Amino acid sequence: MSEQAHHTSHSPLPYLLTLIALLFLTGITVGAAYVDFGSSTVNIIIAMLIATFKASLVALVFMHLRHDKPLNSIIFLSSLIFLGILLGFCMIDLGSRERVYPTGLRKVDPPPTAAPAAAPPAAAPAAH
Amino acid sequence: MDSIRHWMLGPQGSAYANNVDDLYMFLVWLSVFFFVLIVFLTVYFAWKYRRRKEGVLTPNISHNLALELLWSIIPLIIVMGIFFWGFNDYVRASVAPNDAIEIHVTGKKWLWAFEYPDGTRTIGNLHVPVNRPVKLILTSEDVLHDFYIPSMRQKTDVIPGRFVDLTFTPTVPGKHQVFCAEYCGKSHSDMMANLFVDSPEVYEKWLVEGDPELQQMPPVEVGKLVYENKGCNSCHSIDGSKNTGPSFKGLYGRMEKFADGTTQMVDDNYIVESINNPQAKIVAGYEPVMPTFQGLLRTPEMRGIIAYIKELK
Amino acid sequence: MADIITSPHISGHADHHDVDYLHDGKGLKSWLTTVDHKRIGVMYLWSILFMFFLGGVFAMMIRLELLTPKETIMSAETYNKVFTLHGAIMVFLFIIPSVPAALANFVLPLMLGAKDVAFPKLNLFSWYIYMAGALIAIAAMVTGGVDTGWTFYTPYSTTTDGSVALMTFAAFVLGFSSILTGVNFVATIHKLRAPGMGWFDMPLFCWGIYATALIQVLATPVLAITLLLLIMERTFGIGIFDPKLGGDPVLFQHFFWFYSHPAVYIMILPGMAIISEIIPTFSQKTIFGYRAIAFSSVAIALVSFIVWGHHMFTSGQSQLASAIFSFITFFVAVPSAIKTFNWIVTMYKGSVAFNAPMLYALSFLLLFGIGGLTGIFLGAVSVDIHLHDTYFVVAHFHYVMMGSTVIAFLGGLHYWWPKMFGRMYSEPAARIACALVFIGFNATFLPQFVLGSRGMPRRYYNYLPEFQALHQASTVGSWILGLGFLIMAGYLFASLRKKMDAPANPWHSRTLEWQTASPPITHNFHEVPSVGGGPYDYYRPVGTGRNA
Amino acid sequence: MSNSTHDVAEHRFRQHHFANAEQQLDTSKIGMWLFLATEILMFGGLFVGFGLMQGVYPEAWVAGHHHLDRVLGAVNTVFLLCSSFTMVMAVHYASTDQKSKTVMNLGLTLGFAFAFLVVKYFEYSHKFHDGLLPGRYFNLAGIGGPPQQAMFFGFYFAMTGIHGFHVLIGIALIAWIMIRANRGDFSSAYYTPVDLVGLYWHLVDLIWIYLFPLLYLVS
Ligand code: HEA
Ligand code: HEA
Ligand code: HEC
Ligand code: CUA
Ligand SMILES: [Cu+2]
Repeated sequence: MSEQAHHTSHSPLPYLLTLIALLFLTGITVGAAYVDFGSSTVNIIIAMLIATFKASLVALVFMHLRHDKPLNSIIFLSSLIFLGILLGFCMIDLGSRERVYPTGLRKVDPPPTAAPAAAPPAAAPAAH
Repeated sequence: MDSIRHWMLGPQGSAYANNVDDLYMFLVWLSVFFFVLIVFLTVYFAWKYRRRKEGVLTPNISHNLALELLWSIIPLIIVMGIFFWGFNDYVRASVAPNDAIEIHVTGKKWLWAFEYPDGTRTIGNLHVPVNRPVKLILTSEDVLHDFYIPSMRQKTDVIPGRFVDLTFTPTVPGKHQVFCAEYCGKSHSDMMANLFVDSPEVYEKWLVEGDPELQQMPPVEVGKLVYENKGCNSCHSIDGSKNTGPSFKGLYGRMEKFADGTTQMVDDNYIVESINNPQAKIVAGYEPVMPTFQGLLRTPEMRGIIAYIKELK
Repeated sequence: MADIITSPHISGHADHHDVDYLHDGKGLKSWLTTVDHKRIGVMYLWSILFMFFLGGVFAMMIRLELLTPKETIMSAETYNKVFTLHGAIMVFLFIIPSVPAALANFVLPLMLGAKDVAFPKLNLFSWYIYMAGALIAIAAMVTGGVDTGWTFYTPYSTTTDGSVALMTFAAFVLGFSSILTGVNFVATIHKLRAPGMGWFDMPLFCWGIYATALIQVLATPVLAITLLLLIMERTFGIGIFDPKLGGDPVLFQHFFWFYSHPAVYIMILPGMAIISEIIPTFSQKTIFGYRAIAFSSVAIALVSFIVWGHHMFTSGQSQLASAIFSFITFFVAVPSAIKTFNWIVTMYKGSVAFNAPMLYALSFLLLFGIGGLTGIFLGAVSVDIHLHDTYFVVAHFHYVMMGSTVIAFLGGLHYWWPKMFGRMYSEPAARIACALVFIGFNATFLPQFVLGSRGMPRRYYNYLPEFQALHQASTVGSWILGLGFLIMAGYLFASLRKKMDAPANPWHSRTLEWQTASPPITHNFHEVPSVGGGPYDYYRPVGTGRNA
Repeated sequence: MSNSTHDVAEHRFRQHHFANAEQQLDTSKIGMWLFLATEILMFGGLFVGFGLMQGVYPEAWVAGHHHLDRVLGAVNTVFLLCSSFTMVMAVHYASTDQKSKTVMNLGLTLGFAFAFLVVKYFEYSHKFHDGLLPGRYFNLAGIGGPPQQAMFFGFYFAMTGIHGFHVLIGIALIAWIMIRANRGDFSSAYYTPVDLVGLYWHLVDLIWIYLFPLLYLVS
């Protein structure tokens, strides 16, 4: 039997439930943004967790991944994995630079002596 | 063996350079080994089993696990060894000892400026004492550059808005070449500098007095050195051709027209002003890009460059 | 798969296109509106050959300029534009589409026993996008040129004059063409294999292209967004990569190499894929270690995503990151070693013929050996600190791109030329050209390893007199190389005009593309082939398949 | 699903290089998902840049997001979620031969999409008015706070701009299949285009699900 015929077998009710869940979760996200969970990192993590839950609902139900051939889910997930690689390795670099160079990306302290030779003073730190 | 090594890698300037060369030469011989192996096997098989008759059937040799493991595992072990060797040297070379001399380096299109702990500044020439670790603290004023001392086997990108460091312990006195190794535009290939490794006494003396030869030289010669070493040559030609800045040829004594329409005769004072405060008068047809050299030319050097420009008729 | 053992006429309606694809429809319009993968492949082929020629002309200008220090034939500004265009054309317009879009487009569906790729219209569309990208790139060349280097490093690229935004946009557009090709091939390989052809019954070429397509799909979008950000940086100055505004130029390099390192395997994997076809055919022998070669293609593709930082050891990335990237870099050596030795051993007890394609394959083995082993030098951090941005790197990547991929491409071109155009070229001329290219190539780039080790930085218009002798050797080498290509162009064009019809299977290959006419009919096969047996069953007589 | 409609669809829409309709459908789906993967990676690059820079300049990010209107953002989220629902309903009705309901749901989807764009239009014009433009056009003097807000708004316009562009493309696609549905092109035997456009549209929604908290709700 062809895949096309697959959807005929179930009713649209799950779609409606999913919509309700999504709207509900949106409400929670907005609400959570007004609550202080201690640090902004925690807030971001919570918001991202909810967003991921919502995204999974959309992917599994609306985009039919739960009934589809597994290959399609693999393709979808692999795009996320490779994004994770990009993010992860960039974070390794940005996160460990300062230990090596005390004057990392974030703080540019002027050198102990005056600004280097012939430099219009404070060329770089100006932006900070 | 040593002559091959010297021919391939050029002069060494530090003990660390020797370490790097050890690994490099190990890799060369490793590569020679594998290359010869590949060539031998390829040529041998290709020739031994060359086609003698059309349409023959060949044996079905589809795979051999032992062999395949052999040529996976041996390279794996070798490359892991190479990784640790290379990484170990790298880490050791990037930790600066506490007694290192700290010299600030600024790269900009297209010259290198140095500032020593006592406030001395130079352009294009870096002096360091022999056998003392040196820690350069580098930054850039415009785009990426890269401070590269081949004889020390060291280089680092120089990044605007950030300070990076580069450590080496020179052991070989004399002049060493410095290149800019990160592409930075038109005069990228002229953005060089000299590294002078002096004995400690000469270094101390140099900090106070400047180059001793300068004192005995005729001013025109001094001027020529200034022209070549302080970076003037990256923007000013001496043959009359137009570059980033006006040519020095025929400059002295001419009536110069400025962007604001005024004019002035080029004399000693005007040259001094152009060098110390270049933005004061912009020559018509040029961009106001010349950096100030205020405090960078000692009096004999200033006298020299004026004499040199005078000479260039 | 050599054996077409069953021939059920699956297709619902009989097709009457028994004419060969070259004559099925006449005139320019029939080409520009075709959805036949073979015709699209041929259109790609002429396009990329033209771009190779253009990039080659720029290369000859580079070499001529470097004959002497200071000015030889052009000014510094011109030189900087010339090497940028050389790099950008060779990478984005030639080598990335070369094997996949031109050769694989033609032979992949044939090898799979399919009538076409999965999405024929998309295939044509991707050619149009390619042409659009090429036109934009040419527009950028004539409206001011670009002098950033092919790597577009910020903040130089955001501050220099010239048509950087336009060139970046061209690369962006070309990226989409590459993505669409990749999408098409992945879908084709998954769904359009002939009945009976399992994954391990595919020719290895298909595995190589499959691995390539994965990278095209997964890496190229990141390049696209990076280039878009660069364009925005230039037009709006948003400052993500500009330290003056608080941005981080090193981040640009991360984003750039996240694509561009895997991209070098977009270049080499199809080259390796061709070698995996040529060697068994001309040795008339089963490939040694089919699965190992197949899996190592995929392994190289996956590992290639996590080594990009080896281009950035001196960039100011953290030491920790450098350590990790260096470590992972070395793992690519293992699958490469597996392939190299498996190819060599394939010849063992074979019946080796030295036709032009095989000569290219043998050259590949040697040149890839050198190119790959010098990659190991660069992977070792301490040595790379010395060699980074010197001519050693230039020599390394020419050995792998020109010496390996282009050589493999030429091997493939000669291998499939009779299939594509139904004509034989002059074999003696081909051997002479191959020899000239091999000698000229080595003469051009071997001296550059020494130049680089001695400290000669790349992208240098002017150089110290002590480097001149080696530079001159290199320039003279490039003339030999150019001569080889001129001869090649000569006999290939001549073969099209002269009537020397090729047989259907001149090399006695067992893969499916050779089991149909040369040139193939529009729908590739009269009957959908059904397959039983491996692609390289040279140990049994033709027509005695496993299931026969 | 009668055999005859099946055969008709098979005859009309199967391309010659596929053996049967199922193979064609599977292939189209794989192709679409691969394309969606590239979209995710492209947007993902922006997200990664955004996140890394947020790590470097947290204050600027917080300051910048104060100039965004949470309510409008939330309303737009609701619009997109609802449009996803009507889209999936359209696919459902297409797969059960209910032509008029298919067309109606596609129409609703279009309506939500337009509503989204209208809200975006008001947001954008408000931003322009306040000088919250990206990069060098950013009017820091009028706003105050960390200068890297210029970068925040650079990201804001890049992300919402590219997303908005996808909404526009989505509208065109939905309109196109609406016309085709109305013409009676689809049946339970063949509705692949509806299915694929649906997938695309859900992805647009999915990306917004992340954009909304990231841009509007940083704290
Ligand atoms: C086709 C393209 C291609 C390929 C296949 C490769 C293959 C490899 N490359 Fe290369 N590379 C480039 C194209 C390519 N490269 C380009 C274009 C650049 C420069 C870009 C620019 O800056 O403009 C570059 C630059 C580059 C650098 C950065 C240099 C620098 O700028 O400082 C590094 C560093 O690690 C590197 C490493 C490698 C390695 C380890 C491999 C490996 O994959 C090689 C593996 C192969 C082998 C090892 C040989 C076969 C194996 C054996 C014979 C077995 C025995 C081997 C051992 C025991 C070791 N390459
Ligand atoms: C596929 C990639 C590729 C290829 C094939 C080549 C091929 C060549 N390259 Fe280049 N090169 C690059 C990619 C490539 N290059 C890149 C990415 C850079 C870095 C750019 C940068 O720094 O930004 C670079 C940089 C580069 C430099 C360094 C410049 C510098 O740093 O200052 C040099 C110098 O020698 C050089 C030389 C050559 C030469 C002599 C060839 C020769 O092999 C060319 C030979 C080809 C021909 C002579 C064409 C002849 C064709 C015909 C006659 C038509 C044929 C027709 C038919 C077959 C039908 N290249
Ligand atoms: C970065 C490029 C650059 C460097 C390095 C540079 N100059 Fe200049 N120079 C210029 C430009 C551009 C002008 C013309 C515009 C102006 O008057 O400022 C100029 C003008 C001058 C003039 C006035 C010339 C005239 O025609 O009136 C003098 C004198 C001069 N420079 C001397 C020097 C000396 C001495 C040095 C080195 C110690 C030097 N410059 C280094 C770019 C440079
Ligand atoms: Cu400075 Cu190159
Ligand atoms: Cu790489």
